[in-house]
Amino acid sequence: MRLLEYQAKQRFAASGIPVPQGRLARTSAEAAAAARDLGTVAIKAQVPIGGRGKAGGIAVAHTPEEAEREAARILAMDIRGYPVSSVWCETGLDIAAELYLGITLDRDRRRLAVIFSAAGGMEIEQVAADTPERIAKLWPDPFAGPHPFELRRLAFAGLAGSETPGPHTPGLVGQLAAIGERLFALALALDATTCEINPLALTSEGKLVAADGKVEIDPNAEVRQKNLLGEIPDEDQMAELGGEQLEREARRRGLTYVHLDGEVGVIGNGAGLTMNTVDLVKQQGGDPANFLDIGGGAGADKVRNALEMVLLDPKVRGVFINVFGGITRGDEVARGVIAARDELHITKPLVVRMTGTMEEEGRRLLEDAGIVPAKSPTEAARTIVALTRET
Amino acid sequence: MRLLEYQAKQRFAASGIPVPQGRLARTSAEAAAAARDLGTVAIKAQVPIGGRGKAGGIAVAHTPEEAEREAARILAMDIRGYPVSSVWCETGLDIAAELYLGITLDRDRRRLAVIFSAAGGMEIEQVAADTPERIAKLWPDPFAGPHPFELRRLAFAGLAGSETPGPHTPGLVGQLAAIGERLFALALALDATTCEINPLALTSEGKLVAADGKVEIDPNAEVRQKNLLGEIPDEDQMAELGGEQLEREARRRGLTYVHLDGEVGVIGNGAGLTMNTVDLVKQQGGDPANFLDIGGGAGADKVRNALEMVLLDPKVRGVFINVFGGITRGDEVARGVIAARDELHITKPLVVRMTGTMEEEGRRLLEDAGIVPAKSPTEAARTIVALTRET
Amino acid sequence: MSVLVDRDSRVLVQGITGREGRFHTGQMRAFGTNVVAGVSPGKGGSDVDGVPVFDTVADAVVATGADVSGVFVPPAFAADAIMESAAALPLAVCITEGIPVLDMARAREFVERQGARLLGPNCPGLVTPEQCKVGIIPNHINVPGPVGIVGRSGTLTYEVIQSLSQAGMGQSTSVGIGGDPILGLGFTDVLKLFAADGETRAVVLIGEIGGSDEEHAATWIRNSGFDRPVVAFISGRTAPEGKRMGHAGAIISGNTGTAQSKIDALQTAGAAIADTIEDVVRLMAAGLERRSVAAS
Amino acid sequence: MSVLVDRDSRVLVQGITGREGRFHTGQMRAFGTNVVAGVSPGKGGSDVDGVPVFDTVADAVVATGADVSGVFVPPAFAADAIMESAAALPLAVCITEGIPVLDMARAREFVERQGARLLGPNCPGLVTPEQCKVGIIPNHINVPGPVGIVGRSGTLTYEVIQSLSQAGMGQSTSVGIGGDPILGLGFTDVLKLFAADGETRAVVLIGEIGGSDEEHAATWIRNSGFDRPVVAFISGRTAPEGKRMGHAGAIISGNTGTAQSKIDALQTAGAAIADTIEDVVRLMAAGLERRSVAAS
Repeated sequence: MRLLEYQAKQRFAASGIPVPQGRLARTSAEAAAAARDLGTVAIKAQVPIGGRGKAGGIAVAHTPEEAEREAARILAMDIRGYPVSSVWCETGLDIAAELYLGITLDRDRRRLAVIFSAAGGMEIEQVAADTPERIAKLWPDPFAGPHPFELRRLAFAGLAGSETPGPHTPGLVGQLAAIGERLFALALALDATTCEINPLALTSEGKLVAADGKVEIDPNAEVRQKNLLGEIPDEDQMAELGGEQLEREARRRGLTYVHLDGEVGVIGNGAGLTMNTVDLVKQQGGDPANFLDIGGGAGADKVRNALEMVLLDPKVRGVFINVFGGITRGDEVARGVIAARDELHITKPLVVRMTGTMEEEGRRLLEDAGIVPAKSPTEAARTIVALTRET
Repeated sequence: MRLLEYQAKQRFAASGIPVPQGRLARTSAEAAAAARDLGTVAIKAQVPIGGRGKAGGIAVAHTPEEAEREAARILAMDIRGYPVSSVWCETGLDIAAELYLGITLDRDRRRLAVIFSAAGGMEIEQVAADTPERIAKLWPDPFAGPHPFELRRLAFAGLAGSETPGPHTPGLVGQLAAIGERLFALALALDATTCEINPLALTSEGKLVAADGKVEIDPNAEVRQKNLLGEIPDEDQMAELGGEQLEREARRRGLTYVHLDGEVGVIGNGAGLTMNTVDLVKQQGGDPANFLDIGGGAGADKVRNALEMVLLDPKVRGVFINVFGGITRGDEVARGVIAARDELHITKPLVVRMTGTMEEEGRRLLEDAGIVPAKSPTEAARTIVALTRET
Repeated sequence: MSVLVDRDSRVLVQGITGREGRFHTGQMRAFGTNVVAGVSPGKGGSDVDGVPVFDTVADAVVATGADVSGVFVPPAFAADAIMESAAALPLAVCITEGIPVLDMARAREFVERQGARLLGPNCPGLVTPEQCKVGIIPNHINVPGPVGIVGRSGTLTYEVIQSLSQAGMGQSTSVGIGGDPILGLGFTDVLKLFAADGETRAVVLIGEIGGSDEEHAATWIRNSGFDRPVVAFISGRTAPEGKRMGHAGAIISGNTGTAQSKIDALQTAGAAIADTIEDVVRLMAAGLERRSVAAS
Repeated sequence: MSVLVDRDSRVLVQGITGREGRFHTGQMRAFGTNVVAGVSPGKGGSDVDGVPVFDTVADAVVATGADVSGVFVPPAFAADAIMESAAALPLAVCITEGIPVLDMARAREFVERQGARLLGPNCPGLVTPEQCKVGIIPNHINVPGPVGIVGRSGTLTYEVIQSLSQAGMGQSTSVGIGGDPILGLGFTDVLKLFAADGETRAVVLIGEIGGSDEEHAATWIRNSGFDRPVVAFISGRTAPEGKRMGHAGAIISGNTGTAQSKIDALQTAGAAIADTIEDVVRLMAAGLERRSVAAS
């Protein structure tokens, strides 16, 4: 789950991280009102993906009329599949320098990493690739969080060699240490796996202000975050992963689904097995329609839900269900497949490969229901590819 | 700084620790109003010391009239030197058992300790002395705080061998773990060196409720707590250390002062040296009036303030100032003593023993001002005792 | 021989009174695992199908000498259960899927400070055939033999075990490390254990896209002079690129994580790369053959 | 010989640009201490009376090889300064008074995990006469010799140093451990260092009411067979009992902490108990005499 820019900035502000003054507008009239109060504003499309500037999703308006016109234009846009339903109207900053401050999960270190550079802005990845010495990193103790001295060291390291701002720009390191501490606490409080300020603007008055904000919430923590955060329950206001309509629907159904645009529906249990099932379909000359992982321990309901989901895609000509039961039980899977076929009146070919826990019970149920289980995954892949070609 | 019961309970409630419903009353009319809203209430004197129950500072009122009468009586009391300026009116609890849960600084372990016992109530210290196996303790990692599993272990250990409530009383261990976690977080947030719920009442419905609360704030953290807590700035509403008027005045002046009720005023730098100075006066047959430690690095102003403070005590017949300069400088001390004598027109004998950092400068200043510095602490003690006898 | 668990392992099940805990306790015992205790706070003193239940892991360890724990606790409480285990015994095997990742960062740190070991979370556990199983790997597919298996994906690991068993190549120990971003034992940790086990004559490594644990394992194989045949199978080669995690993720992870970078690294380290499960079987048969020729 | 610091110590001053830091840097250098660096964030690149100033302790250690830090930083920032020091070098000496005690609990834990040492806070520091002083003990009172001094109260420790020096009994090292509830090195830690130092022929221990560190030291003296004369001086015998900290404090600390309990424990351990500073001098003279007789 990715927060929209304005949601991230509201959290920053509540944590004591300075942000520009701004107002959310869902209509062009609201944008005009915001401009009347705030003066010259930037009008920014609220979509959960990058590149909106290049797509024309950001405009500067000097008058309420201009704000109304630009907001109307942006609110009519669709940016890489995301219709724009709101804009953030924000006062401009007098920016002397663009810095970078980000927190992200580092799998190798098995901790959150804090990253700082004096060379912020859109080219930060290039900076990291070309001049890694300009990127300073810190991996705080997950219980203690970053100590102030560590944040100061990070700040001095990221500013070393920089001219403007330099390491002795008055008040800069103190502000960086304070913002770093608050951003880390916020990442913990939100269960964020990414919490990024880029650019972190240094104004001509020497103040640091978060000019943009990107916050990704750990999907495993969404339940407790929804409880804690109360105010982000509204799905259409929430940022979503993936742009396609089918992926949204899968999300709504609580399924891990990636759209692949082929003809063979794929359902597996476990990400590795499901990816391998996709690979197998390709190896047999087929074109996978999707990746759908029902995860561990799925019951009959989830299997039924998954089958229904896959078949929502009109291009799908048949479905390959590949289950190796460990915590998932064969009998449950079989019951789900049979229920789905009967209740949804599925006529497209289904190939089920099933082994592992409660395998015999599952096979017997399938056979009794007239669905012949495949013997091996490769054979199953060959069969489904052949059947979907025929149709 | 010790919070009053109602202040502690307000903090408990804000942290999610259940407390009885209650209302603060500063007049008997307010107490009557509280009783009209809450029904039968306990009326409890708000003073920062124990033993108020035995002193008659707690009463139960069944009607608003009774509440008014009892509140009027209690508000007129003075409990061990503390005039009662408010009462806490609280609904009664149907108590099935009294437990104990406390957090305190453990110097030996150099951490906060969490203490739990199924045998709470006023006799808890006796329980600790007689049946230590009924007291369970935990010393959480100061960065991580107590882990839920540690709190469960603490709860099961403190309940082991107890009949009612026993370790498998439904919901009890879960409530204890939750309250323990919140109490610890509260202690950290308040910089509390003691944070105690005794009794922690188990109601007949099986709910745990904090029936009393004792919170002591680390004096070294008072500055940042006053900033953080905004709402406890009002000195007369705040609990204070020590009961005597002189000690209050010293507190107002920011001085570490203990009243000893003798005739020789004692000022020293450093607690050890000052205690030893008190000891020396006793050894020479004198009667120390007080203990006043100006601490490390005191300037002339603090010395003047200290002398003025000691002389507020009308019994004081002379003052012994014992300074061994390390971070404290002799010249600063001398300047303070001279300024105090001149501006306050002190005529009572002053004996100054001074050595250490900037000793020569200090001695010269004193001699120039006509105050003869003593050569050794023992000689100084002998001199001041002799001089205060004569007067 | 084997790694991590054997016939002497005394297994405890955290969450034994839950649906999964109870079912898989039965499966583990049917396998022959010595399940000595269960833990379920508040249910101490009862039993589950004859296995005594305790309120805390510490109590269970004192009473039964348990030295491995299988964690079958719901995601919201699992990190705490892992820490409880690590505070009292040397190896926790966490099956639970869906643990918040920052909880795991703390649990992982705690385990390390305790000097304990963690397998998982979100892993199938491990099996030493005919001796001990902790976790959810299906019972009937495991056959004793010379191949050490270590895999990220649970179900794909089952495929490999089953195929090797059917082809007559048994396993010393099969270890599923799990697919979560923050894990206990990684590929390299398990390879080191296999290296110290004389009976493990070859290894299958089952990786997948994401992270860089496969790349680190490749580096270790190259630098340590690990001399046994390694067959590597990487899934996700035709999968689309994952969602980007913003600049921060790119700065931290650079170019690693793709199937190709993993395949390249392992190939450079001398591993045989399998494109299918059938390949794994074929390449492992060849590897074992070569090795027994070299040994004779 | 000496403990903790000697003529090779390379001292850094944290907070060197503050009033106290600057003044006592001058005093330490006048004493002969080799002050190689100062730290003051944001002032890196400047100098204080010729001592180079760095932005971080890590930078200062890399540039100058500093191995002891004197911390003269205001209370709100001192715990962090201690941790910064412990992350980079082996011994921090914290003079600052008034550090919030829960900050210290964390700093103390951090120091321990780093395997570093901390003296203080709220302590006068330490002196090895004619070699090195870190802290604020007055310069002119220290004379080299055979007596190790360890005290809680700073100013009372000065009294003892001065009286012994005037009586011709010099010191190996004088160590002020400080009077705060949470400390780095305690009495026992310093006694162990003295025990390992061949030149320290006798020890003065200066305790006071509160806590139970003196009692623990007595136990250690008894159990370790520490064979050198110990003179103990406990202040606060006529002081009133401290304020009670509620039931919790009583449960944790029991009956320890009074002057009498400390005197009893030390007496039982074989220490000579001094009632006055003059007693300390007399008893130490007798102790040294006895010891040199025994040694001859």
